[in-house]
Amino acid sequence: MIQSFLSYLHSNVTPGEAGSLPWVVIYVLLVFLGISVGVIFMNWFERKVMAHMQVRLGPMRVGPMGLLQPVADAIKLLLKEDLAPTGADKLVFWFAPIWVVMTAFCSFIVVPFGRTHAITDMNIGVLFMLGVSSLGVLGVIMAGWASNSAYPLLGSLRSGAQMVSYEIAMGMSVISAIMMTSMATGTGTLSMIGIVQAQLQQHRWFVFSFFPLGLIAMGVFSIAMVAETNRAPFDLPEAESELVAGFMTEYSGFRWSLFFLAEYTAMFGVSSIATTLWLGGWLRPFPNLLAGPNWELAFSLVPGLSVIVLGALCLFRYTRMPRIREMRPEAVGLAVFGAMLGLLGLVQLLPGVRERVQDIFWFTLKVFFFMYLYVWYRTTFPRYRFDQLMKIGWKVLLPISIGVVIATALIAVRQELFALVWR
Amino acid sequence: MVEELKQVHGEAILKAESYLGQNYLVVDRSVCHQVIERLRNQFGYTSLTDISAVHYPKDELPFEMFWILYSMAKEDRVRIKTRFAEADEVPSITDLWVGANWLEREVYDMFGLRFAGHPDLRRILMPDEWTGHPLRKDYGAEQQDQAWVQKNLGIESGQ
Amino acid sequence: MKDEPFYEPLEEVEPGHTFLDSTELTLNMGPQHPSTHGVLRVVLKLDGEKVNGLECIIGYLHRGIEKIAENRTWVQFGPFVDRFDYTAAVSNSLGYCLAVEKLLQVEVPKRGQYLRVILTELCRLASHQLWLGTHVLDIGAVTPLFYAFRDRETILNIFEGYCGARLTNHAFRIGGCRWDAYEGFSQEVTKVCNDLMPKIDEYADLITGNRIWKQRTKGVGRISGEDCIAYAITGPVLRGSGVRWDVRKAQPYCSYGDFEFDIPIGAAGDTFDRYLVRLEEMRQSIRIIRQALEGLPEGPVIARVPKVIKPPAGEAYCAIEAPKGELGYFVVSDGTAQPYRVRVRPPSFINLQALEKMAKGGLVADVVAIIGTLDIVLGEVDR
Amino acid sequence: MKVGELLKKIFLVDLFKGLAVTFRHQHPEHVVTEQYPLERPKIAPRFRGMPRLLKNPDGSDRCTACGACVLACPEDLIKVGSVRDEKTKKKVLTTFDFDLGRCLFCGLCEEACPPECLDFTTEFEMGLYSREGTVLNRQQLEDGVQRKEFKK
Repeated sequence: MIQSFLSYLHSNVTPGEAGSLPWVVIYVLLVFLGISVGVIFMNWFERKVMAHMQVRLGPMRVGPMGLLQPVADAIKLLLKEDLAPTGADKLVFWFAPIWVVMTAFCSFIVVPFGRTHAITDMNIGVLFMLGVSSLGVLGVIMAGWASNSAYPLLGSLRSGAQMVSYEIAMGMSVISAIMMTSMATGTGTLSMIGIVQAQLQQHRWFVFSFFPLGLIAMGVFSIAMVAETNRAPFDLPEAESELVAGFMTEYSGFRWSLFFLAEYTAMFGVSSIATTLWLGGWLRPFPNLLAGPNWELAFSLVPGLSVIVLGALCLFRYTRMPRIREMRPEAVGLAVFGAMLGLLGLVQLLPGVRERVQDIFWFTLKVFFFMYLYVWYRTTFPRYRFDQLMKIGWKVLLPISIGVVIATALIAVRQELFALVWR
Repeated sequence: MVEELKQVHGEAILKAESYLGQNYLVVDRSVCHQVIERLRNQFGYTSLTDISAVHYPKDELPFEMFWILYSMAKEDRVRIKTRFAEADEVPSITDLWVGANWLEREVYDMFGLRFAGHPDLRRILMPDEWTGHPLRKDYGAEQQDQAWVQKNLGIESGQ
Repeated sequence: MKDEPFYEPLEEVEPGHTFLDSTELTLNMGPQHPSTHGVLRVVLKLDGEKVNGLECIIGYLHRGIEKIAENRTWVQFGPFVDRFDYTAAVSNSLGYCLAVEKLLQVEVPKRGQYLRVILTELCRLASHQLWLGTHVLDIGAVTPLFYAFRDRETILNIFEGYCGARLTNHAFRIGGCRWDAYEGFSQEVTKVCNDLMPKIDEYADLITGNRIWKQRTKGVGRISGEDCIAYAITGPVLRGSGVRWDVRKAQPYCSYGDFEFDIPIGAAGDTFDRYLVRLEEMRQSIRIIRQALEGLPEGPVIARVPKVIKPPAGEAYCAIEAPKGELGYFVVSDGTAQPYRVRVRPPSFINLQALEKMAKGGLVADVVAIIGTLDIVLGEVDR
Repeated sequence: MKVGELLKKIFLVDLFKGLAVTFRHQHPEHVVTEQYPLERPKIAPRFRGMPRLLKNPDGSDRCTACGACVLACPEDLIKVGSVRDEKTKKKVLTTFDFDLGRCLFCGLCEEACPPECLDFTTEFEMGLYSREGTVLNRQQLEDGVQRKEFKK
């Protein structure tokens, strides 16, 4: 039992493939925890970035640099009264947020954080992810319907129409990426891990293949995914200036926070699809060009070192803080936080750990690039109107993505085509 | 202009004067709508500025309505005033300016003057069931519809 | 407080009955709603997202200020007028003072007039910035609000320095200005004007060119010039529809005739045009302020008025161009120290009437955009 | 449509322009937040804040209990109590109540005060937990408020 448990450590596959149930459970818990921490961090990150773009400071008071603000908010939300409207369908009302969270987390079953860091590797991974993440709309519609109120209903109707329409453009752009996987080997794959490995074999990320086709496909996907997750400028289902809070209007306290969790998890989910498909997933920069043991070592040190630098920054800020009584908890908190980061960084420099961690580091970095885009869009753009949103989905993104699919296919089979023509 | 109006309406134009450089016409209630219409259509006073009333409780006809019209071509304002008793109905000018709608509703709300031919004469600022018309001189500054407040707000008094 | 709840008992809701039984959805927007700019309540009749009809229900902020006027002296009513349009308190104050000065037949000294012009134009800038921020926020862009408020703050600082309050200033007194400019006033105003010009271009960079903004505003809430006049609309909304009319030009008050400025007009009369008109008005305001600062004469700022103001019996109407439109005061005096009647012509109140016409047939999102573009302040609508 | 405009539209130039503006503003030097109460705003000397009754430098009452402020106040919230001194035949101030809860901070009372004794200070922190405390008596008005200092 223990033998088989430990033997997984030496294997080179995901726990799902290895069939090791205890490790699957551990991975599930780790992913759940990691995503939850990620959501909390993302909350802080979004508020901070938005604040600075809006010439404000953002959260500053709870914890060092306001880092604990989301935690404080979460506690507040848990303690808040849980209200349900009088005419609500109680069962559905209760179930809707759980459903949304469930589907959002389910999609992470196949997300590869590294070569071995996925719960399992499915041969239909991308399909599974798209399918599961689109189930979330069901929860939104349930929430809107069960609230028995006008704003949530309108919000959920919008959400239903919007998510269904953008799914198609999304799927089309995914197809073009999948076609690219068959370039070198001749056989395509839908497995998330397979897609990243295909990028490794072809010596380029799919964004850059068939330039600019890959870029366009990623552009279409990255627009559609914003709409898919109901974020600005496509945040019509929860447009606060029109529908108050859309489908979440009647929710409060813990259930509201579940929606919040689900929204950010879904954002992570679609961003990981985009990262995997076009930005080379867990691959470090230039895995083929800068190969060799020295480069290998240098790149594997980056995650640990960057965490240490972060910790050092915190300690530096601590030394710059004024020594007064009111600021002491904050200062001590910052120092402890910095020390913890430094320790974490040191741990990541250990030989056994650093090879395993670096995949996750690169993956997370790429995902946060998309997260930053999300925040950036949100601060900059006004909101689309419903009919315009539909127009963009059906009349702009869909034709472009279909065009990209056709163009990719034509280029992929160009030799055969030429042969056909010249014969 | 005044001569022309006097020719048409005769005695109904009671006064046509200017005070502090501002022209005003005092007309009889019976002709105020015609006068306003004539000013609008013949003399170019195409814009409506304001409608309101003043309450003189001691006078025989206690309510004085006034309309302020403006001519963009002449860059000139004119005020038409007329006196009413409470029971009298004022002709509505919503057929000339759609925008008179709310202004007349406000006069109805504040003074209780009824407008003949107004499409939708309801209270506008005060609650629909409120009793009393606040801008009348006999309505106290701290007076309120106690029954309404108790019924709808669930408090003893709004003060 | 009574023990039982004052709302309808719950049993009256039939079990299984929902509002969905009807084909038309009645949506109650407000009085508590993020984008009705206060306590406006709009009842929308919706067919899906389409607005089939709507009705404004106002009066939630009714404080009876016109009634209060009849129970105060002329001087004491001064601070109350700030509470009409609290985003442009200086303009309100100016209108009231001009009306009473007309009754008193008092001429304000030139320096006082110029100071008034500077402050009212600053107030127009502040009001337009508030409008810009909230209007853009209604349409979904969060950031311009903060930029607009950051710049508005500098103007409020000038108000604070000049008259000691930031929002409800009570800046002017009957007869002129209470205070002369403080030390460093003209430098600060010049600095604000110089800083503001590039900021307005920055708003334009962020918003004007943006395709989403254009799609959301072009052709939305269209109203023709004739309709505007029929609805008695004034101010930037009227000018957005192509009618070149501004009280400052038509009937110059407070020595506005001394300054050179243009009246921007729109062509299509839609939300986008009104946006451009207001942006241009901000530039013109800066132009006026610069001229007024240059030509600021020396001398007293307040005319000699008696301590207890008793205007001779009579009545006068005085209108100014407030940021929202024509703000008029009709004052009736019976010769005592108390006003007999003070009637305000509130531009927001009258402009709001057109909401029904402009929003009918549009979508829910357009209603929000149109409420924003009408630039209403509920303090003025409800009084 | 001109080619240039079309290209601009295809390459989303307008959107990138907006993105550039928000990106630029991220620099910390643009931050305008004022970290109250660690940082206190600059208050103009003319600011109309907490009212105060000034005394003469020698500690005697400057207020002559004339009641000009009572007459000037639009909200009628000032109550002045006085007794007539037997010897000098002058009014002497006994009580002075100022209801902050209804105050408009219009400054009319300050302007009306003949001995310039009523003064609006630059103190703006007047928040209270109950309505009872809004009525200031003479002692409070003469003492002014003691401010709690915070440092950054």
